[in-house]
Amino acid sequence: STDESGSNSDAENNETEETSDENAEQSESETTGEAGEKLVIGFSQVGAESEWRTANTKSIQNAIKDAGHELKFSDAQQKQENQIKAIRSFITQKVDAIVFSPVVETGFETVLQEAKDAGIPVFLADRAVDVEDDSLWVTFLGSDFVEEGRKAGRWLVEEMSDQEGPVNIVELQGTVGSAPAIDRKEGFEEIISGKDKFEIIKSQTGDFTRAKGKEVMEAFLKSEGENIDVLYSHNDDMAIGAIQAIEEYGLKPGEDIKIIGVDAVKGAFEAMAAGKMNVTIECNPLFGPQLVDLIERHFEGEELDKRIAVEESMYTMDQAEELLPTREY
Amino acid sequence: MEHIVKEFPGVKALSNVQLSLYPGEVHAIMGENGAGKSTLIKVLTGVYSIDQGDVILDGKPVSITSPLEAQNHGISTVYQEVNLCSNLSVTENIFIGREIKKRGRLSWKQMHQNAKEILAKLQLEIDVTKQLSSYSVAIQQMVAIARALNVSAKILILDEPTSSLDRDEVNQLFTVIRQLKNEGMAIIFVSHFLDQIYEVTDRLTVLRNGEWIGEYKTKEIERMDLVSKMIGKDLEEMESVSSARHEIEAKADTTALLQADQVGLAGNIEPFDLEIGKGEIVGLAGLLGSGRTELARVLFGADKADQGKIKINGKSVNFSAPRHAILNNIGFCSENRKAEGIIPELTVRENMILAIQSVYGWFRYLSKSKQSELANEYIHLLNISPANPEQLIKNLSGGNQQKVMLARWLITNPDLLILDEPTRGIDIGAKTEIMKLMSKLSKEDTSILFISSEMEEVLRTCHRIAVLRDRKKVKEFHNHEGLAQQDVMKEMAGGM
Amino acid sequence: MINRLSLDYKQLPLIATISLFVLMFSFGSVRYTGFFSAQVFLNLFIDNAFLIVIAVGMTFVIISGGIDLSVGSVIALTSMVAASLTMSAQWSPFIVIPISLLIGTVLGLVQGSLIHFYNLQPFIVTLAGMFLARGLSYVISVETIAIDHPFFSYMASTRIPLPGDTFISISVIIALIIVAIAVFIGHSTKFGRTVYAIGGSEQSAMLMGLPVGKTKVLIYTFSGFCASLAGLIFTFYMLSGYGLHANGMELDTIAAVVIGGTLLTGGAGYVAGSVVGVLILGVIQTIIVFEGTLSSWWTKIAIGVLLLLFIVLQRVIVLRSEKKQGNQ
Amino acid sequence: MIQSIMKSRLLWPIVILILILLINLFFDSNFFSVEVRNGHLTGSLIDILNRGAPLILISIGMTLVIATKGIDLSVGSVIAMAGAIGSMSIAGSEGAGLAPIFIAIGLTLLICTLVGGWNGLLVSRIGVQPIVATLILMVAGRGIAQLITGGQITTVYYEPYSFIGGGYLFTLPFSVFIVAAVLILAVVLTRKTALGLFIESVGSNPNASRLAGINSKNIMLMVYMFSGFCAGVGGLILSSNVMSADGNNAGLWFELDAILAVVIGGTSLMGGRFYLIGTVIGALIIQSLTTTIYSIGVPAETNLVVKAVVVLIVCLLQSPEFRKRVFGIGKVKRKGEQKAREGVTLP
Ligand SMILES: Nc1ncnc2c1ncn2[C@@H]1O[C@H](COP(=O)(O)OP(=O)(O)OP(=O)(O)O)[C@@H](O)[C@H]1O
Ligand SMILES: Nc1ncnc2c1ncn2[C@@H]1O[C@H](COP(=O)(O)OP(=O)(O)OP(=O)(O)O)[C@@H](O)[C@H]1O
Ligand SMILES: [Mg+2]
Ligand SMILES: [Mg+2]
Repeated sequence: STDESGSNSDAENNETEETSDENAEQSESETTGEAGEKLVIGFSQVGAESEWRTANTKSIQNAIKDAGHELKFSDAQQKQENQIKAIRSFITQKVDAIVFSPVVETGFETVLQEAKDAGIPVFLADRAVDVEDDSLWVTFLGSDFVEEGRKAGRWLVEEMSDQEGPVNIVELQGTVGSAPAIDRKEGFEEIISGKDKFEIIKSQTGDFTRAKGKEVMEAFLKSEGENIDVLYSHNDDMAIGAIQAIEEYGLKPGEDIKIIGVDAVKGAFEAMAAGKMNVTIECNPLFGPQLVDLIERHFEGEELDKRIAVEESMYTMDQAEELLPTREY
Repeated sequence: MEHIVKEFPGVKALSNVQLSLYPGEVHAIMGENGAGKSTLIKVLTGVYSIDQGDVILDGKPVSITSPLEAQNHGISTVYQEVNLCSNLSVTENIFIGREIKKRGRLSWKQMHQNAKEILAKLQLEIDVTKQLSSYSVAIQQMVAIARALNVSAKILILDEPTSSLDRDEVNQLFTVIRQLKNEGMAIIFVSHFLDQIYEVTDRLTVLRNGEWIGEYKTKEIERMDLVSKMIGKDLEEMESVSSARHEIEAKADTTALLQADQVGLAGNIEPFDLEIGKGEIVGLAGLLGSGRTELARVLFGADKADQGKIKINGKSVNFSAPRHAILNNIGFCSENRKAEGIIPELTVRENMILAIQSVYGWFRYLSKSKQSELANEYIHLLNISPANPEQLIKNLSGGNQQKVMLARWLITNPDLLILDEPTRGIDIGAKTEIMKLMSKLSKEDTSILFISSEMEEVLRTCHRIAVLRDRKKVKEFHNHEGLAQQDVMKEMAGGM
Repeated sequence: MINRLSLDYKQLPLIATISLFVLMFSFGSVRYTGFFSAQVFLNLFIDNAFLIVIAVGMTFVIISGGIDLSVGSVIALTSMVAASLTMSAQWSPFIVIPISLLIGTVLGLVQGSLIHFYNLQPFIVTLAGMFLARGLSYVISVETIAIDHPFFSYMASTRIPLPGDTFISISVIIALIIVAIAVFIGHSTKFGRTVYAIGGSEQSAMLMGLPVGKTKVLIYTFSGFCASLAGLIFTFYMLSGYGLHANGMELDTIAAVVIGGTLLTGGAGYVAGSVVGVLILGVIQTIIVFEGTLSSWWTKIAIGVLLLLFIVLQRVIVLRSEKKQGNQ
Repeated sequence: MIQSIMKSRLLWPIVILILILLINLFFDSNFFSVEVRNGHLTGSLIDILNRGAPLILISIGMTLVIATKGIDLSVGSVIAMAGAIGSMSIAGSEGAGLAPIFIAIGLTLLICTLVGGWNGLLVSRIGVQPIVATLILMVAGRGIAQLITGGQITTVYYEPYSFIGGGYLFTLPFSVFIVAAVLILAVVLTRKTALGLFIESVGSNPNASRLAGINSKNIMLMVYMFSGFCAGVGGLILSSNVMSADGNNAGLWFELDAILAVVIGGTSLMGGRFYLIGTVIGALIIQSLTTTIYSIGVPAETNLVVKAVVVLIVCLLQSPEFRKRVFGIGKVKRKGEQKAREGVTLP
């Protein structure tokens, strides 16, 4: 299958030549191309560290292809240096637009500057970058992790309103230092910090994976046992792992321990449908079409706001049943 | 050095040993294998710490805690075994630690130049820029000596420097030693060759398994009672040694066991014919680097011959690896026991049974009891000390390690046994044992290909002698009464 | 004659590596438009300056028969310290930089001492070092700290123009200087040769009266220094400190060094080789980016395959010519 | 008796293991308590055994590889592959009898063993340095795993699969029996046959071993295959444990933990002598450390620091020099001596 991909990319190369040539003139005099013109879009993805990410990649890739643009995809294997290299080479390849989901918010100044100098518009997907000069990118389309944390918190407060405390919460953090982990923690704490009936009694990282989630939850149960009331997990996978741990421990997930997840992946819906999980805050990866639309609008010369949110909601146990078939990731 | 005591777990290597050394003398340390010679030297040069006793240098007591300090005290040492870095060039091995600098950077040109000169003193002309590993043990030993000579030291220590050298190299070494001696250097010399001892040394200290036996003027002590002092019993074996030669009655109509027909390996050994009869002992004579080892290795399949064919018992075989040779009942005891012989991490027992076990294959495992039985048998036969089969072999003395290597192959009782310098670093007692063993084996129809740098040994034991020169087999002698050493020597040197 | 031959023989892996690098680069050039340009080549240096620097330190460690797993984490720690001191503590770079450099150096010194004095296995000691360094950078902060300071920005964005409107960064210069120094140390200083000797046989080196202990400690100290220098370069490159920086980079480094023809068993290798090794990894990365169609998993597989191709080719070349060596 | 224990190299690992467990006791009074809950023996110790199973298995394989002076970095990826193969080959066979699971297991172990063999070939036949040879699969293996699962985390709904990692037999976790089986297999193969001897001799001096007629190439091939096999088993346990396959994260960084376990167990990375039981204890130490960190509520960001400190203490306690210097047992032996004793030969 390698040579196969080889051949078709050969085909593409010829096209690249033309497009990049045209584009060369373009970038001289910042004239944005007229609508429907075929663009070469470089897309640098973080990696494939989770189901969510894979779904996100698929969505963006398909959206770009379906819109008839040419895609140059590069996977950074979760390494920022790779991502920077990728963007650099997009620049040397003279693509028309660059889309990328930063591994971290920081450290892209230099390369973004290079992109700007080369007159290539940059679109941020899923994660923002913190850079003073916001002229370095066109717009940032993605979810707000802190907000997700808040949603989780609000749901809990709501849910527990009639119950008098104390409510003991255990938290499964994402990979230490990763943006979602930090923000979702922050948002959640922001909400519950006020109410003193809520207390986070244990918090440990589960690296966003089921296996770790399960292992850590086991340890929690060992030391805290029955008096855990709520599990707040930074993503659904860890929650699913934890659910298994809880069952093996002999408690009823969803009843004895309320379970909050983030992402709204298919697995979560299955769990909720089975009554083992209470709520999952959606973090929608399927914004490919929305993104492509933005890109095209940019090239039609439209001014875009710097921050565009993805439409997202929150799903609870009772909705799970009928939604389950519709979930595609 | 006074009242030196050194213990290792289990063994008391040195107990109350003393040694006094004066400028301008060559002092020999004598003793059987495992007597404690090397240990004494290692204690003196700070490799081992001293348990008791003290070292007095120029009247004041010194504590030497590392070979580095020893050098700074003007003690330059050649340890037993080649202890050089075979990944470095010859030059570096000679100069490392005391490099020649020019403007802050090492000047290789200069060093290569000097290296050549130093080696020339030992009449060795080799490409000094080559890796040491590309040279034979003998060469490596010469380089080690060259390194030791290169410093202006007060004391020069040589632990069995001649064990794998040929006559000529030894002579060269001795001329250098005498010269240094006259320059007032004090020299410690360890060797198992009595002739050499009597040739160069002025005084000698005798050790017997760790005990200090006595100190004598070389001229004043008779060979016989020197030996008996070393071994601790008068030995009539010596007679049998000197008479050994008469034992070889030319084997009548030996049927050929091995026939090599134009076997050769480009770059190593020119195509040669060689026939070894059942129970025949064939010796290989040649100067250093003449290709004896190569020839042996090719026969054994250690290096795959790139031409010619080998027949065993008439049917032709093709050895692409030692394993094949071994399965055809051939054994090969390498001259380089450190690199190609011992398995340091394993015990004496395991080292001994390794070959036989590999013949049996991994599935048919010798029972532990059987192993110990074999081990003890050969420990006894070759009187290996310490007589403990569970001792790690790396903790044995050089000679004892060599004996274990022999045992490894004897256990497989092969049809053809290739011995490359088997008597290297072995004491006289054991040597006679081995000589006897060889003739015994040959009586039992085991053939032997024997390589030794000691002409006498070869003449004494072999039925036939093949002479090699410049990696080429040049002549073959039948070892009858009339054959004189000189004839063979001539051929080796180039028949002038 | 023999002389030159034997030299060639020693440097064979190096030569094989270089020629294979050229091969790969030309492969990319014919396959992808825009690949064959001076800038693409220079980017290899710009994007891998830090890797080159650690590889240099690692080369000495490996030649001495050891290994240093801590380098990746030291980069993270250095970047973290540099970032927090500049941003939170508002210190001037001229204090921050020496301090940052000290971190790795000290860690290296400690590791070296542990290895030597208590003769522990390098692998484990440096593994602990790896955990420690990364752990400490989390302790400083789990969040990433963006650096916004004129000096750092200058170091990051300054382009040193070269003929043919190409450019390199300051970091590249630093890296090349380190390489030059290391080559000198390795080939023509006492220390350098002792490193090789220890790699050949530590016991012999000791019996030859070489300062084994001192050298070993120094080796790891040097590697530590290189690591934190690389950390600084990385910080210039990223303009941020982050606990997850350079995750798993120790393996990339070891790979680069070994690919460059250094024996992991010690005793043989060249600093120059390691540099080429880094470039090879860089080219592989670039080729994959230019391919531009590989999914995440195909990327991994492709990297593996290219590595394999390369290593096998290298072996073949070396074996071949070793045979020739024997025959001439 | 006491003497022999004092001398044994297992002493220090065991001591450390006990220390770590005692620390737990300090935080959780009934840490050592083991009771039967709905037919299962439960208790922290059982959990540690259960959780540690994969690591133990992989370390066993790693031990033999390291004994031959080699190293196997690919185990982590092989774990991922095993999980992927296992769960993909079983997907959609809900309700079907037990046949699918045996097919799945057989298939997985076969492939993993072959994968190990691939490493072995690179090392023994082509002569690639182990660390690079296995690095190739370390990188590509994960890719293959993700390729198999299509980058998804594929969930398995086929119940029997959960038995491998989650099942119980005679009130004990099934994984414990698996470990026991593999351990016994390894011990028998290496100690009741000559394999162990050959492995140690190849690791200690390859040249000499070759001249002694040992077929070192096949020995190497074998150990890498075995390592692959162990990783395969471990991978199955891990994936069955969470009833899913995660190509990207399963077994991440396992190789380092495994190597660590081996070395803590007393086997030297320079090859030669190896100690399987030591390895098992080493693995248990690491696992109990992890569990401890989780259960006594160490803040997530300091996990690594704690781990580093413990690892260091472990190594130091095992170093004779350190013990002598600190506890002053006997007089300090000098470096030179130490080296000479370890050095290749002793003239
Ligand atoms: N590191 C060690 N551990 C245990 N025993 C040792 C160690 N080194 C030497 N020995 C023992 O000390 C004794 C003396 O060894 P030494 O090497 O000094 O003998 P030697 O006189 O040099 O013999 P040879 O002539 O064979 O070289 C031997 O019995 C040997 O087994
Ligand atoms: N005088 C020399 N000049 C160059 N190389 C030499 C010389 N002597 C030996 N060598 C190297 O040593 C290697 C081994 O030589 P070899 O051991 O076969 O000769 P030998 O007759 O066995 O001598 P030795 O007495 O050392 O065993 C040869 O391959 C050669 O490269
Ligand atoms: Mg000796
Ligand atoms: Mg020879």
